[in-house]
Amino acid sequence: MLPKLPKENLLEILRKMLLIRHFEESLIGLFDKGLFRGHYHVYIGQEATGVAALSCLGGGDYMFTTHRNHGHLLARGAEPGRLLAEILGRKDGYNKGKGGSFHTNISSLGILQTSAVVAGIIPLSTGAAYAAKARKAGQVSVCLFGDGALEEGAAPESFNLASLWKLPVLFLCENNGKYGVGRAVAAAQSSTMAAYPLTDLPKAYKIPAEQVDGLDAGAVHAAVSEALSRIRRGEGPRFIEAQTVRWPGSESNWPVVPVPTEVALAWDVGTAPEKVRGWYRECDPALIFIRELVEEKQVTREEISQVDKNVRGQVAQAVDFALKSPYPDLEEALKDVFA
Amino acid sequence: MLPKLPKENLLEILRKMLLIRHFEESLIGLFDKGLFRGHYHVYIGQEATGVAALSCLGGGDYMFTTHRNHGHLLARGAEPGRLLAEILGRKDGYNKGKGGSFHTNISSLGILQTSAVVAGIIPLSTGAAYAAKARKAGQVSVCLFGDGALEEGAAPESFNLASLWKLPVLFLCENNGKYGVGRAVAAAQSSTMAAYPLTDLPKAYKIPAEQVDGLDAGAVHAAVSEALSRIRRGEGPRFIEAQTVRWPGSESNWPVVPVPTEVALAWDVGTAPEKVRGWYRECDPALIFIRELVEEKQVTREEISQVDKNVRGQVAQAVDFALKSPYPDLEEALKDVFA
Amino acid sequence: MRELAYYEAKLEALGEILAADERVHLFGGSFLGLSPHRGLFQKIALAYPERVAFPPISELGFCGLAVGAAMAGLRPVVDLSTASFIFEAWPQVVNEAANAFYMSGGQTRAPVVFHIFHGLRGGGAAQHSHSPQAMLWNAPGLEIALPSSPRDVRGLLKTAARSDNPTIFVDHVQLLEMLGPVPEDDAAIPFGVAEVKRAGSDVTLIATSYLVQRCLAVAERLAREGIQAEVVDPRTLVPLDFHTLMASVEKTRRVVIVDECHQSCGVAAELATRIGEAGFDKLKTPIRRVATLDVPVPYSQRLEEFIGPSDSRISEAVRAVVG
Amino acid sequence: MRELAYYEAKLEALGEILAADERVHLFGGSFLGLSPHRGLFQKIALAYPERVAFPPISELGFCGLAVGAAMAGLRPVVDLSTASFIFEAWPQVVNEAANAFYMSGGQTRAPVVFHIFHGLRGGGAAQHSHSPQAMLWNAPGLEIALPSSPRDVRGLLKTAARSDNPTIFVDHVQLLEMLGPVPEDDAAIPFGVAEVKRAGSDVTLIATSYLVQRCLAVAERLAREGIQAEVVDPRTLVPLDFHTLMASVEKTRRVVIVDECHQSCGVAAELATRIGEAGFDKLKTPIRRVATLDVPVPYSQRLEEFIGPSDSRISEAVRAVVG
Ligand SMILES: Cc1ncc(C[n+]2csc(CCOP(=O)(O)OP(=O)(O)O)c2C)c(N)n1
Ligand SMILES: Cc1ncc(C[n+]2csc(CCOP(=O)(O)OP(=O)(O)O)c2C)c(N)n1
Ligand SMILES: [Mg+2]
Ligand SMILES: [Mg+2]
Repeated sequence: MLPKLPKENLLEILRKMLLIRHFEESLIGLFDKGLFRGHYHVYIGQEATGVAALSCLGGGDYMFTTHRNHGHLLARGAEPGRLLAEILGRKDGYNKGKGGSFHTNISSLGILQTSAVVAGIIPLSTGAAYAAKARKAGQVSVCLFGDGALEEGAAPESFNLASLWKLPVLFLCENNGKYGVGRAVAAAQSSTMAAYPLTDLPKAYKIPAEQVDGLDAGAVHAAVSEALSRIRRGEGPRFIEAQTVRWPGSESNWPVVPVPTEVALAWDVGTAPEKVRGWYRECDPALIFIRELVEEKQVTREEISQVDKNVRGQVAQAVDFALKSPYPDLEEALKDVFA
Repeated sequence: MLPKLPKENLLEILRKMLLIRHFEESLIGLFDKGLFRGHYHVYIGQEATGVAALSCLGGGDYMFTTHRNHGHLLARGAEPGRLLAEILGRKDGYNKGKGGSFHTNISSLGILQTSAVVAGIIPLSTGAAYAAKARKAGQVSVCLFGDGALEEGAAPESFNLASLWKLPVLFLCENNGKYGVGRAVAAAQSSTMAAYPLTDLPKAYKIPAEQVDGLDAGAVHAAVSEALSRIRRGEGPRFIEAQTVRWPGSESNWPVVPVPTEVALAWDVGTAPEKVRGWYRECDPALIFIRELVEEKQVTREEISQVDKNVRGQVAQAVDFALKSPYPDLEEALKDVFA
Repeated sequence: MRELAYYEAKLEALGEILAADERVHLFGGSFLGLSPHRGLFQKIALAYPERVAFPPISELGFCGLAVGAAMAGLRPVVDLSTASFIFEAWPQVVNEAANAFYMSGGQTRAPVVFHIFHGLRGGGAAQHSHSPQAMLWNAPGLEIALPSSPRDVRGLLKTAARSDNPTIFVDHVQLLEMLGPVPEDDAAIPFGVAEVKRAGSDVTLIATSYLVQRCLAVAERLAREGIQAEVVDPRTLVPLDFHTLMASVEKTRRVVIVDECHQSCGVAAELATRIGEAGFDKLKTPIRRVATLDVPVPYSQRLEEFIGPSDSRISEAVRAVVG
Repeated sequence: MRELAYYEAKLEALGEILAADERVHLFGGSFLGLSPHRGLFQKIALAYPERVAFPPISELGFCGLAVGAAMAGLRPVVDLSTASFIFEAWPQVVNEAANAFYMSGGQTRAPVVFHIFHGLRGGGAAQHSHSPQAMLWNAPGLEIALPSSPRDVRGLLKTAARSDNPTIFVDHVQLLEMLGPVPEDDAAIPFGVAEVKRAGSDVTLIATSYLVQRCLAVAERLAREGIQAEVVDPRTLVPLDFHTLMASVEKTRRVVIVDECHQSCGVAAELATRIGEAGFDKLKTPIRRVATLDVPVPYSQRLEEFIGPSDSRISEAVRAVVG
């Protein structure tokens, strides 16, 4: 379903979903060309969750994210050029090239730490919520993490603290494990949890918890905006599990684009290889959103193409910006150890 | 209620409960005389739980315990003299004086590690259960810990592993927090848990969990023997919360004996200071057990006095043994770093 | 100057930092350990009920919470009581707090203080007697302060609370009863300023925390043998005032480093290496370390004393380098 | 002798230890990291389905589980993949496994192996590039092995699996593709036996793990300048074959220690201190350290190389001590 929002907001959600998609697809191309190193994780397939959820935040709210952060940062308003420069280890990156894909953060957007240690941000996010509560300024802390993070003891410890102290924090768990590619030999889940449904764990700590279809921007928007307003009213922490279906491009350890995304795929996935066609037809959140926009006559196909074109232009500019950015000076390595 | 056991077993339970009680009371006296140093924790008030629960174990089973271990060790069959020698840092201690009160362990009794790190043994006990399962020898691993241990992430991580892998482990949580003395200013719980009742946490991981009155040897015996037989049948882990009432002698950080235990207190607590009389009348598991034995005509008052006398003699001998044991040679400090 | 007990000076500093800056919040209440005076902390807890919190036994969770609160603008001071418990919070201390400023390219500050009681406390045995400052020094991004007197605990705690960086505040229960002069004024002690606690010309004794007091006592005894030891206390390891250390080394040309960490890769190893590099031509004898022997800490008193940096081991080492 | 790739030798050893002792169980499957050959591990997993387990992302829980299983008679080998993740398990490694034998007075053995990939892996950034071996050396009770060649990884892994003590097996992803001779026979390499990997008379280069290979490469280049470096690989830090190290030092009288730990309180600090103590009269120049600079590891390639113990920093240090 579509979020209950005016057209301009819907267009903004569309824009951000496509921005993330094209950004990530371009990024994969840059990696394949050897333009950056290391392991990295893309957000394709989860765009509806991140974009709809983060559209509910206010300017002063905090947000914490993980190794799979690019989509969250773009949704929150990161400039794609500076984000890309960071991932390529360039001077103009948000963190001067010192953070990289794992750690890009942007404190001016309330993004205080991006940790690639699984569950590392869960305690941190409760701390930002503690500070928010202490200052009584009505801020909320939103913690976006994967289903795997619930396996770390840091998660239940933090749920306990957040619940006891009624902290204004939203735990937004993105479960991309459905039919996904597992870490275990032949396992079907990215997580390995006896506490299933995952919402059972926060519920044990008396944190209200619900599941939502993470492919459905409207459902995510409704759940998150309701949760945030309750949190802001002082009701304490909440937990939402957004379920998405793992993008087939993440089947290997390094992502591969099965079909470059075209908005036309929303109506015809004929060009996609048969093996992955089902995902594009049924599970691609961007294409689902596009179909809904058109079917509910909110937006025309032409408008969508226009947005897509603009976004592609923006991504091309970002790539250009990032590639032109120099590598940091060597002295930079010795700075910022201490404030 | 009394455990459904023949008289000789009931007498053995009585004997061990009194042994623990007199041992601990003597120990407090030795500390007050400056005969050993450091922080220490006594088991008074929890005797029914430890003795009844551990009477259900078989010879090859594993047991893990914490900073509050004396009662468990004695219940499992430790020689009081060697245990006391350990606590006094003497050569004849079970661990040559290197472990002390926090760490006494006795591998010949299946007691592999006694950890004073809160929750430290919870992962260890799942490991012994893993080994038992791998060897298919029908052994069970029993993990005895306090309610506070559930606040550590090690607990839920271990519950997950035990549940996923169906490990033969019994998690026996001794909740001595009821009306207890807290760590927090004016708090009434030794634990600080939003997951309440505590059984909610293991249940989230699909571990069958129940609460039992830890002052009631019969109830503990019934619950533990049922749990162990199901675990031995391969049904996977189980969790029992035994609830006891904190002994008033633990109100300060170092224990103080309000009234030296006499079996006659079972019928008349008149000698106890008024402030603590209620505990001795209603919450003292040893006195409760004695009353039940007599009321159900299993044992006479005379027989009880005889057991008590024997136990006192045993404790006096243990004190004698421990005090006569020399301190370890200095070279001992350099041994046992590596096997 | 007025004379205060160490625990009084520390408590005063806690009160002062809470009064001076409302961003300061305390987590945990064992700043006085298990000492008989521990009840005095309650005064502070009652004076600032909204700024003193008692967390559950979840070191990883509440240390991480404090780091996050620091990132969001507070100045939390977290009590972990026994230093060994900081191991439970290791990922948050070493891999979140320490890296935050650097990996954000200078954006995210994490001005949190972790308070720990390190070392041989008398019967702590293997699991409660750690001195993790060496391990922590191996994690760049953490400041490390170790007071050794009533004046220093007050002065360093104030600076820790004002620092913009994550700081490990390494205390020792054996110091709590010590008496000493404490100024009335602010008297914050800047980080990175070592102090010569006793002047001497024959040998430089470098120590931190409680061992400074042991070294001072040993130095007095050695003076009666005609050996004048200079006792230098770095007070903070990060930042390190290497200059003052070397000035003493250049004067005495003989060095004993006394340290409660386990010996291998301990604080003494780092100091010895740096002095060995800079003082190669100046040293008359090899640098000696007196550290905790490389065995887990035994419970029994004699054994614990035997493996620790005892007075007798310190004086033997001094005699060996001087003799 | 046959030639194998490092990853092949390692995989062979895993198969051999599983075949030789049914008490060996593996936890985790990233023994080949993210290398293109990682799929080969599946063969082993399929051959021993009951003895290869894939735990959830609960390092504290599953490392503790492995320690407990070891106490109860198994010989678990736990893969933590990136070394930084051992921080999550710190309390179980440093405060349970390391202390078990000692605090039980010699009763409880914990023959567990923890496998980690340490160091600068290229783009790992601040949170995934740790070399925790120095911190671990500061916790008595742990053995620490660091292979640097196909032969060593096979030989040391076998010894680790046979050891009665908790052992940290410190590997490096940059070694996985290396080729080298590997004997056909058992060829377990005893702990505590250093190897002179290259003979030389002008300077002793001490290194472990991947940096042994870097030092060998640098030594070849220096040879063209007329400098003959002796490259000594301790292979295990605990136990340490100090004798072989000192024999080389006494011959060359000049030492450079190359180490991927952060510099302060790193492995190089401990080795330098011990050599400084024992070799005071023998050294002609100060001992030089080439370690990772004391900053969190930056992501960007040039910066990462700049702060690491690069070939150029190694050769500069050698020239400085020789020149
Ligand atoms: C403490 C820790 N252990 C292991 C890893 C390695 N690791 C990186 S991503 C990942 C899987 C995380 O799964 P999930 O949280 O569901 O996130 P997803 O990648 O599915 O978005 C793992 C195990 C890590 N980064 N940190
Ligand atoms: C990791 C860790 N944190 C803190 C402590 C200090 N400590 C010792 S006992 C204790 C309370 C434990 O409560 P509980 O588990 O309920 O056991 P009880 O003493 O009530 O039997 C605490 C916090 C510790 N030993 N280990
Ligand atoms: Mg996932
Ligand atoms: Mg309790």
